[in-house]
Amino acid sequence: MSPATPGGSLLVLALILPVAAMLVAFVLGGRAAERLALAALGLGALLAMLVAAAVYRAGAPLAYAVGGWAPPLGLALRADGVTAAMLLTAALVLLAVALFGRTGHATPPGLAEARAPFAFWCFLLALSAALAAAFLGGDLFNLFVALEMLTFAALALACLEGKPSQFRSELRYLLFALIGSVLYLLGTVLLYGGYGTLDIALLAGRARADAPTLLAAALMTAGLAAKMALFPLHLWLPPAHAGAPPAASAVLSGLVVKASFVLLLRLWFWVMPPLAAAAAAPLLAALGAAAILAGSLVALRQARLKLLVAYSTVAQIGYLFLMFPLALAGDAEVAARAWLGGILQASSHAFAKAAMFLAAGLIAGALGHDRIAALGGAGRAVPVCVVAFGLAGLSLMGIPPSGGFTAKWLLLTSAVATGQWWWALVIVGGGVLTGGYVYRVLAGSLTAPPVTDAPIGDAPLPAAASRGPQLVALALALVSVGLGLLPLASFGLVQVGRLGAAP
Amino acid sequence: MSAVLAFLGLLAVAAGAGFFVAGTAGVIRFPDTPSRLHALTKADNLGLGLVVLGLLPFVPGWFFALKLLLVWALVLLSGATAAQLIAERVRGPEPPA
Amino acid sequence: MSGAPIFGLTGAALVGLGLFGLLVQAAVLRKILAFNLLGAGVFLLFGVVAQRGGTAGGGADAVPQAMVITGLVVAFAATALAVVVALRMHQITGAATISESDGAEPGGSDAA
Amino acid sequence: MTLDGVLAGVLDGLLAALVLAAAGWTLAAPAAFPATIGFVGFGLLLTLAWVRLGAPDVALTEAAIGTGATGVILLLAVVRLRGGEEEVSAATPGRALVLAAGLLAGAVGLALALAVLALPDPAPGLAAEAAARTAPLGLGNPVAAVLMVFRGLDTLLESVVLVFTVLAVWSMAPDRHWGGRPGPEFPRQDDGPLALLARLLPPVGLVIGIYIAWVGTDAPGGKFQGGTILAAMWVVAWAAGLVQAPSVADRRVRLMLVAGPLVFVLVGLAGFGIADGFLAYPPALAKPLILVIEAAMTLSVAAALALLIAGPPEHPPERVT
Amino acid sequence: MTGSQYLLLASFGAPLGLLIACLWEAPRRRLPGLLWLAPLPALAAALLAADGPPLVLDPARLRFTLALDAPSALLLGAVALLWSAAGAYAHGYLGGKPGARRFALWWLVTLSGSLGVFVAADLVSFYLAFALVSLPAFGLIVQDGTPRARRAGEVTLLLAVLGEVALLLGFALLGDAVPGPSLAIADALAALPDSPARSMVVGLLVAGFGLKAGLVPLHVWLPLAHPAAPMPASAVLSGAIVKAGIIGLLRFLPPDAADWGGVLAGLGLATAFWGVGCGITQDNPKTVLAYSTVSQMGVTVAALGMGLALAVPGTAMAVAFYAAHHVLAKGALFLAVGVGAVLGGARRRTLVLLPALVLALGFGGMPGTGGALAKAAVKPQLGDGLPGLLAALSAMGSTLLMLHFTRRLAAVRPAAARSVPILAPVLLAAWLGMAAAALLLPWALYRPLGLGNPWDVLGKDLAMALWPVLAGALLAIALARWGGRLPRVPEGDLLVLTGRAGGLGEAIGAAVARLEAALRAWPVAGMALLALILALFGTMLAAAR
Repeated sequence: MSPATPGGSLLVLALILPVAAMLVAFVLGGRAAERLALAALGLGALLAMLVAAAVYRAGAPLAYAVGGWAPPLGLALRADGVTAAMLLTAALVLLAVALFGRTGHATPPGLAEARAPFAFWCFLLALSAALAAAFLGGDLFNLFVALEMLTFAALALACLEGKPSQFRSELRYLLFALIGSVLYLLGTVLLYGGYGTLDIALLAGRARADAPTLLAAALMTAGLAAKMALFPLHLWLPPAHAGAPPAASAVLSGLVVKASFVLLLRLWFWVMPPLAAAAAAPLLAALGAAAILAGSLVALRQARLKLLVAYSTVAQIGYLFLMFPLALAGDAEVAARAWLGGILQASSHAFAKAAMFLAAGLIAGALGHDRIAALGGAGRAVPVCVVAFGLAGLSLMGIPPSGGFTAKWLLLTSAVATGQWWWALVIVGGGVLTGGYVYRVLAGSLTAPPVTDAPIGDAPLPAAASRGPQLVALALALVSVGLGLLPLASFGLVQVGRLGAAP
Repeated sequence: MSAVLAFLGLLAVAAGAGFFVAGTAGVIRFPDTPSRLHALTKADNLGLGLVVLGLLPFVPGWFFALKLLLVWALVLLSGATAAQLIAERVRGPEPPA
Repeated sequence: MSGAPIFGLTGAALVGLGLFGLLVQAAVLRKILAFNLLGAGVFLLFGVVAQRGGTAGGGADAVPQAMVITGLVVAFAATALAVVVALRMHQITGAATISESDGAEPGGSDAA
Repeated sequence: MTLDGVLAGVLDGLLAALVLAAAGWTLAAPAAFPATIGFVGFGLLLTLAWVRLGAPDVALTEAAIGTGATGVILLLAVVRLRGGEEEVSAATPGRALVLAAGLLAGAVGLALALAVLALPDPAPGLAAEAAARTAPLGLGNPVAAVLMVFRGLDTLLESVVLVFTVLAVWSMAPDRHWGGRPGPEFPRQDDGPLALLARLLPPVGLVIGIYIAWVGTDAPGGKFQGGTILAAMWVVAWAAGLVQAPSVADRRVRLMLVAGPLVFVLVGLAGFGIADGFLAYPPALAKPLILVIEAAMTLSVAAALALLIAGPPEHPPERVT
Repeated sequence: MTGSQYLLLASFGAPLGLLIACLWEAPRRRLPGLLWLAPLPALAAALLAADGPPLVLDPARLRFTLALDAPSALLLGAVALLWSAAGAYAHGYLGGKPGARRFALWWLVTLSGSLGVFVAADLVSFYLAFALVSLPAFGLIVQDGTPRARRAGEVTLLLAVLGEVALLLGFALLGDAVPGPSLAIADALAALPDSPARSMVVGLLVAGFGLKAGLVPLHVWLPLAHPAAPMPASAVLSGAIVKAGIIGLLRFLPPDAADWGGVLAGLGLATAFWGVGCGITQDNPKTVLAYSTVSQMGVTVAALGMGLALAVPGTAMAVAFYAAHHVLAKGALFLAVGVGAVLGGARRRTLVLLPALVLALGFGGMPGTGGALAKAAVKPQLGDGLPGLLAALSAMGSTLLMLHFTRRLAAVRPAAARSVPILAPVLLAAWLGMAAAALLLPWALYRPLGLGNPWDVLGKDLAMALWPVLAGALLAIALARWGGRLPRVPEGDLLVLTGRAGGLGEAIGAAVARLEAALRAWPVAGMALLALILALFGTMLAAAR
């Protein structure tokens, strides 16, 4: 592996820009922090596009040895197809959430600096830095530090409003995520003990199928699954994401979960011995299937809108895990298709879920509550939100022409091609159940407002009715649907740097 | 560094260890907290002093010896303060003189 | 310089104890204590790997030791954060555990 | 096995047994306070274990941060989190669950032990390469070289984590407290043992802390260990009421917090110009640059640890009188 | 791109164009009025672009292909005509009502899907069109907002989604069977015979399209949705939207599917008799018509099945002709019910009841009517032997059912103060226009479509054509006298059984929720994590041995 490819310095900028911005914003404080955050996130989106273009043009992963020290001694930043796609997704969602947050999290006129707004912008930058570090990192221990940073930023963002019930939920999230991180760290120590290096590129292909390596893989997989709230380990996600402020829960559900997913891909497709990976993949996929079915069923029965959307996250994460047995099934062409399906599901879910949470937040803001049974009148109060929620729902259900559909179609066809038709049934069953709870919300919000509390219906509603945030939610939903319109060939970016991909 | 110094050092360390054992026995056997504090602060600090004294001949340089003595001094200071605070907490503040 | 495997076993035992404590201890602070035990166990394993990797004369392998120092600081930050959240939870709701046994509606919120 | 080999084995075995005993006590202790005291004891024993493993830097860090700072935070919390015994006993899982959890945790521990034993004994590490590359940089301590040079990005990210953890702790306070002083207010004690300690110890502690931070590049020590000692000195003075915590909105405190990582980033970016890349040091200037960064980092670590120990602001800001 | 290809694009593009135009205020205000214009390009495409060269958009990547062969053109023409007439009717019928504009939006989306289904020639665009024709129909059904309409809409949506799911799985298998990247239906059909999952694919497709066409077990949504929907929507639902299932079967069943032909024939005939059996017990004329649609679709599918089983050439055109006649006649009859509900006295008898009677008898195969020609067209398929007899019996049943409908239509009391006091002339024009089309168009198209000479059908064995009609009339008289004693069948007949299934679903949901809540307890989740570690480690270790 060449220590540094030409585009390498782009990677450093993509990582250091949010870090430096966060430090300076912390010192400046108040409104300067907000302006700096918007500028940094805008620039970050630009940098993400440049990185994606560079990777696509180069057709090979970009690498950069930090400090001039090539691995194994030094650390390397790497950007292959997956990194470029997820970096771009994260940058766009963060920018959208920042624009959404301008109304909800602006420093009130009277004060030089208020707690929640100032903290929101600093933590958004910290989250952006942590995501960049998690996607670009090439060393497993460096990724551990990035994961911890991500967990702390997510926790701080979720606790922003200080609601009494939120501290308990967030403490459960922190402790469970910390167990996950420590298990991940346990895996890294066994790998270092066995191979003397933690660099992913150097570890690729060298893994022996002996006890320490396999235990390391099991520990790291379980740790990352805990941080991704895979079905039996999902106890922390619904309360934490439902109770967080809308902007925070959009980022939590959309992006924070995906960082652990990228690490899982690094582990399973680069580091682990292929034979062991193929053997254990069905177990992961079975849990994913359980997540899809149980998550959707419980979401169908939720009484509150935000909890419903949170359980939808638990369900949609299951799809990401269906990808493992399909992509490890040996046949190169089917593996490439399943790989693209998984990444596209991750990306389109990020956009769709962010749009859904923003819309849910605005609907709850407009109606004063988020009980699904009494959502009447939402359609008239915040019409654009309901449309955004519907579009995002379509993408999650996998109705053409949405990004979700293309992802599920790819997973479906590769499941059929490899003869593992049961995953196909789960995908389709999940789609129907998702349709169930999306319909529940749409039908509820399109009904006429209850006659009793008349003021809700047409009273001029404060922040929620303003067009800005609603249009942001709509834009995110449109991007998620738009991903479906992109023809398949243009997704070649995702295949770059995949082991076993055609060189 | 002659064998005599080494032997004396060894003797001092052994004595120090003995005082530590006495201190620990005191903590276990004594009935109430203040008397246990005595056991701890008196016996253990003296024990540590003897151990430090015993190690001095084996020390590579005078700067290292200075650091050892500094360790002893700091333990003395913190031990005394802690004992006072705990005693104050257990017995209540000093009755007015 | 192969040190006795005793510290490796100690590290593994600490991990087991830490996990057990995290699962079973109900009080929040006891859980944070158990988490620190778990972390100490993992870092001890780093130390064992460092010692084993050491060259004959040159002492232990510096890279895992540096990782442990970084890990300790991150673990401290995590403990500080967990303690503050636990204190705030206790001050507001008087709760001393994070179990959901009281059937409280998980997380659901009223107005945003 | 030579005589002192046997003795070393016995000592290690004894130490390991003590460490596990302390850990067991921390879990089995009847109440939270004794458990925390047991944890502090466990930490000190662990420091000895690190010395036996030939890692003095880590022993220092474990003593300073792993045991000292963590112990202080937990003790402060235990004192303020009294009560809730019945809730705790209600939430404690039944005998069957405890047994099952024990079995599972034991199984994972056993698997881990087997895996550790199965690791290749002369582990293929980077010891030789790290040691060889440290000398030309002008550094004596390979651990410092790894922390500052080879894996500089780790240390940078970690210091950034410390900074925004402080902000995260501050943001847990209610809105009206923003601008107030972090942590509880300790009454000013002019006489009594704590006042004596608070006046006598800090000067000595400052010298020792700076010395340890300074010596870090050549001998065991470094910014984290030195920074923690400085923070401890401030905590002693603060606990005795001699000093007050600075307001949350105070620009100087934020500059102190951010100094370390910001200097690190700036020197790193300068690396593009004067050296061959980000976080690279020109061979001639390596040592001085590293010392500059170490100094700034020590300052930041000290401020961060002290403020983390203090916690979120607990009173609204006093009206400017 | 030749003229005909433009027409193909315009056929389903026009409604979408109008939909986009509604973003601006001006067209939106006049929307209900423009509904009848939207299907006209499709009508032109049917007339001019039949058998034109297929249109392939973006051949490199998307391969979005449109094509129109003769049978599809015929159906497209008939469906477009019905949509246009129903659109005009809807303008008159809805007028200033509050939900008019929202109804028009749903109408346009469903229209684009309904037309697109006939021109789409690759898997993805066909799936997209099929989704557009089945899901937005929900909007049309729940237009009145009554609980009965909402329940009908929900049942329809649920079954439509299940249909979509079956089709998605079928298309996935089809897509997988095709060696190259091409997604065209033709290639898929070519690759089907040798694909391992051939029977599963055909089964899924039959289930998906059968549900839309209303074959027996899956027909329950039809009698529920049509009466609940407003009048123009019922006309379109029964006439045009159901035909999406027929064109799907026509286009996707491989010519060599002889084994499936028998199954389809059996299903079709069973559906035919089931439709008649349930229809005669209904009171609401719209429900009777709905069951008549179920029955007629049964006959159509039976004809297709027999055509496949006996490998009769020209089956597609014959079945298309039969279906086209049904589109026109059934659509007209629904409009008749609408007009009948408003018109009163003598004018009602002459302008509504008489033409309705003629159309009704047409379904029975009364010589001289369009229906007779339709039955003659499918005679080679259902010609002789047992299927021939059964077909004749079903004709008798249809006559009985339609006479029952006519009696129920006559019995409808035009409420005095109806919401539409004066009969908008456009309603009458639409109804009469469709009635005329249903009678005359079959005569006009019979020869050009190569089905033979219409006149000699009239001349041939009158007896064979007449006895089903007469027998049906006798039965109708008997039904009129003793009808009261028949058991009252609830509208969705089999749906009652699913009531208990709902309970089962609820129980499963509750059980899963309890399990999930148990898993959220901290110790249990922690142990699940440790168990996952051990399980992963165990599986990988076993694999490594």
